[in-house]
Amino acid sequence: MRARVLIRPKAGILDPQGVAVERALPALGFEDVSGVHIGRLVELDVQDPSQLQAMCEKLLANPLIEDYEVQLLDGSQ
Amino acid sequence: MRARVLIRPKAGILDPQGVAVERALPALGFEDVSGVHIGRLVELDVQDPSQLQAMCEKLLANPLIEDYEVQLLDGSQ
Amino acid sequence: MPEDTVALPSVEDALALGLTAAEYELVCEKQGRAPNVLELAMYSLLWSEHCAYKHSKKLLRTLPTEGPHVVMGPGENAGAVDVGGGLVCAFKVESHNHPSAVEPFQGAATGVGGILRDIFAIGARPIAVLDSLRFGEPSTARSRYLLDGAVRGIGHYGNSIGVPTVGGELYFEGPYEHNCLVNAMALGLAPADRLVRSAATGMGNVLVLFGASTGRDGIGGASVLASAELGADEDKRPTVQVGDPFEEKKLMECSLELLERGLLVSLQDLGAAGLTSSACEMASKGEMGIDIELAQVPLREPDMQPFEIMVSESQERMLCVVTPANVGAVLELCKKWEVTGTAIGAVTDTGQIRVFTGGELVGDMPVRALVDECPLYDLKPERPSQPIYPPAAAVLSGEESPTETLLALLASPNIASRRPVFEQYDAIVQSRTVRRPEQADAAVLALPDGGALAVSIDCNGRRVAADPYLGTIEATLECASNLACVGAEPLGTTNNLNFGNPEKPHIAWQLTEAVRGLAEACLALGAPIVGGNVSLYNEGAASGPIYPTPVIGMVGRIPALALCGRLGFVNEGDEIALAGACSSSLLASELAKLRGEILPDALAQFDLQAICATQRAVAQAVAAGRLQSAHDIAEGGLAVAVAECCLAGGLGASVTLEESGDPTTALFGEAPGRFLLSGATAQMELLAQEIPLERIGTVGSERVLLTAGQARLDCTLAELARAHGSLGALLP
Amino acid sequence: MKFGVLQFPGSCDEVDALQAARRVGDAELLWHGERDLRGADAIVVPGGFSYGDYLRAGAIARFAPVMESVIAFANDGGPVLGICNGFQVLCEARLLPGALLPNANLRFTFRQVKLEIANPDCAFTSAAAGAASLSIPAKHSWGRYYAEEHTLDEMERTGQVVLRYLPGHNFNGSLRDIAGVQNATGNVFGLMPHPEHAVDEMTGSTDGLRIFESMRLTVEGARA
Ligand SMILES: Nc1ncnc2c1ncn2[C@@H]1O[C@H](COP(=O)(O)OP(=O)(O)O)[C@@H](O)[C@H]1O
Ligand SMILES: [Mg+2]
Repeated sequence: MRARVLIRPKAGILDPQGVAVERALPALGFEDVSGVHIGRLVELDVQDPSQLQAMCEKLLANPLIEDYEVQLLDGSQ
Repeated sequence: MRARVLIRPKAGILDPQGVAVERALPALGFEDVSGVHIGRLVELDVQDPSQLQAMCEKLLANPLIEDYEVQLLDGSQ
Repeated sequence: MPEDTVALPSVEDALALGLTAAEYELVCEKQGRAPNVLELAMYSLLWSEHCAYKHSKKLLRTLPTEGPHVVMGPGENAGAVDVGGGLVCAFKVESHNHPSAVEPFQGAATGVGGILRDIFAIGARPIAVLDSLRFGEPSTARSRYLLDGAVRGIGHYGNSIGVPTVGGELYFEGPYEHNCLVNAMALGLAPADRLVRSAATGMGNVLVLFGASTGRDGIGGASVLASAELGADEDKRPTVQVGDPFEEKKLMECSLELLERGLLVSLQDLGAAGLTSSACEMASKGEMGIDIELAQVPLREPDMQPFEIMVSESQERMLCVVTPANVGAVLELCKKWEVTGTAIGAVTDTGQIRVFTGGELVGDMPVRALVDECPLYDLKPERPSQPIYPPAAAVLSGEESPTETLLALLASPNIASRRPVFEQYDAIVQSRTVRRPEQADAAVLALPDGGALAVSIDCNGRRVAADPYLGTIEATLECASNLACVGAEPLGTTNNLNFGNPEKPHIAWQLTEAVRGLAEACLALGAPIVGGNVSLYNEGAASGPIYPTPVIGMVGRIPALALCGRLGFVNEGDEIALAGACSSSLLASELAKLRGEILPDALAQFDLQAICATQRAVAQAVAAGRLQSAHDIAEGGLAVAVAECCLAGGLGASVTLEESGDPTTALFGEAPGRFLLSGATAQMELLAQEIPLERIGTVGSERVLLTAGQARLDCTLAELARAHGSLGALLP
Repeated sequence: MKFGVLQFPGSCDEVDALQAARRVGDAELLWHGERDLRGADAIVVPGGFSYGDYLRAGAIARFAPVMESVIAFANDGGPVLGICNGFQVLCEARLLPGALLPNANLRFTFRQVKLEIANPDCAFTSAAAGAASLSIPAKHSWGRYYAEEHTLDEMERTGQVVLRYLPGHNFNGSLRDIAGVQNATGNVFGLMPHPEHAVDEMTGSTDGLRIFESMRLTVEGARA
């Protein structure tokens, strides 16, 4: 089964990449953009989706600095 | 409106991160994981969601080597 | 051959692949029949400018390649010189211009990856990288984007793989706007007896492919990219090659350990034209044939066509020849380094390269035809009657005071401190770096025997554009001057000839003149050419050709590490001297550029032998510890050189030029072979007996004072530093 | 006294660390795939880009077989030094508090930095006692030290903050200018700057040697 993990910087931790993107946008003609945050996207095929949480805790995310969200995608994938 | 952009290495383009993670997983006790791909996640508030595609082309993604997918999230966010 | 069910490609296909109709005819003749798709793809790559040097091979044969220190000359993956203590230094420069113009980060990163593979392919452990970068004026967003991407890419690869980037050069000039230049040089060290060649020998020996799997990276890249002018047409974008420094790190360690254990007959990297070029060149050098079974090649994507597998430019792969008895041990070592290794073929005595898929023969070509029988073309050089390059926009009017002029020069993108760039590179990993950027004119790398290597890379394309012959001599001399400033005399030279379309007579003239100058300078310096690279067709569809840019890399040896030179002033009260005989000129100088002047059609003449003698004397004085500092006088002339020595040493200076001529020329004029030295008076007096040398001032105080005739220049170190720091704004 | 210097695929500064350690004692490389620490009295987890630093710096390396032994060794009180990538590995392995994030300037940066010794009594700085500051090169792209506020307070109170960047030297944006930290029991220490690259005047500075010297004193003191 295809799964997707969204990994985001924890609220309150400086996200300089998000800040840099937010700063760059107006110069490119994109006004009124705010709250930009940049994280990581992991997509994978797993036999046993129940393993996903452990995988995130152990390897894919660092819970001290990151939040994660697991999405199971359409099994047909 | 809150929006999310999923940015992935284009099909056929080498994804060194995905390869490295896929190789590491079995040693951590996660067997049967395949097709691992690692990309970026951008989340932002936009006034005008019609700008998102242009934003991706110009700044958020590198269209030469990355595909992107825009998701509009629940407006209440 | 199997009766092919698919239609054979036509002459139109050959044209689309970059071959001429006559070349296609010749292919048919060599094959004795029309080639199939796979064969045509392989011919088109091996007969491309990039692989066959169709327009440059005859010229390259005129370069001096022999000398007492040369251990390996042109023809192998890298050249090598003897550096004493049983060690040799392998080095080479290579370009990745077109890929970097398309995707600067990956283009530059894979450029570094490629040159490193050339170094370890001959058995040397890479010990340093230098980068040579050229972009359009930084006023355009595109130039800044390319600069930022290329610098990040070089850092990403070099830093991650643990090879220090110890030097380089960076220029901004209009003619590079649509065709940036990204050249990278690498150096490696090897025990003299461990160098390995790439010739495939030994009938029945096994061909092992190891490293990354093969995908559709850069298919058509070598021929299409390297021989078509980049147009505005974005649809022709090839598949970008993505570099993986982690994979290369493992590949490098694995290759070096395979060689150390004596498990390989020969070794070759996969670069442009992938498996095609590597396998055919190995076979050609060994005068053997090779059979390849494509079903054995590990693929990243299923359903790849045979021709795609053969021409793929996937990075981080090596090919080696192994005796059957050693195959097991080789694959075992690959496993240790987590590198995929696979036997994919064998050395034969057929003189043919034969490609199979699952036992079925799908391509069969004579190795000689592919590698050695591509037609070579004569250039039709013609000196242009009109200026080719427009002047840069003027930023100075000529009315400025000397102080204002100095500050403008120091802040100009070609002279400002490169710190924002080199701070993105690890310059010290491997613990050999004795002189980092801005500490000396050349990088200095310690050798185990107490000596050191010095290395520099240089070329002022604008001066070469003004006068390809003298400009190339100047570029070569500048490398040697840089070495002299740390106390080194040159051992050998590498070069990367970056030019426009050689089929145009004026470009052919630039190329011919440049190679003539290079040959002459290398002979005079006793620094033969041990290798290099040629990158032609560097033109923008609208903007015309780049400046002719023969990038020169030079390696020298310093006898005693502890005495290597530095560029910054050291002691208050030391005497400052100007060494070298050439009178400077504003022609084609940085100041002339800032004033928007058109390029002259010749540079001032100079005495090559006298300059070489001055360089030798300076090198020997530095190496004997007789001087406190030495700096070669280049862009911006004497005043800029004084400012740089002050900034590097954190000390002021007061300098008076007695010379009667034009003060602006005395302060800011340029000429080859001049040095700014500091040290004790007695040493200066001694040196003045050997070479032309004028004592012009003293080190000291907080201010920098320069007087030339009526002109007076006066500023603080802080003012100089502010101007010199202007590049930071380009890389926020 | 013998140092064991770990070697991962992608380690870059392991030979530098080995040579630096050899200036004060014996040292040998320990392959990531083996569990045997070969009688080492102290462990160095060196810099580089283990596993390419893909995913997060140090995230994959911390699961290497050799790390199981290092964790046991540390839990037994054995001295462990993590440099740069090694610091990241030790944080990922939870042997040290906190985490390292991408530099605030979003670039790999190589700079000679000046450090203040915030805890001169620690096992890794004792030989530097009296030094006003240390000049050591730093070079990384993931060096922004982060820990939760209450953790930071606690660390400062108990002397776990060992090194700080002096004003103007904190290019990576580390919280409270933290450059190096130790664990609560004081036997595991990690820092972003590279002491192994500051062991010889020829290449710039010898201040880093004091870190290795301190480790030797600690090991020999414990033995005596
Ligand atoms: N400008 C040059 N001067 C001297 N030798 C050159 C030059 N250009 C290429 N060569 C030599 O020609 C050979 C083939 O070069 P190249 O195709 O770039 O090799 P590789 O595929 O290993 O990178 C090399 O030995 C190289 O040193
Ligand atoms: Mg090669």
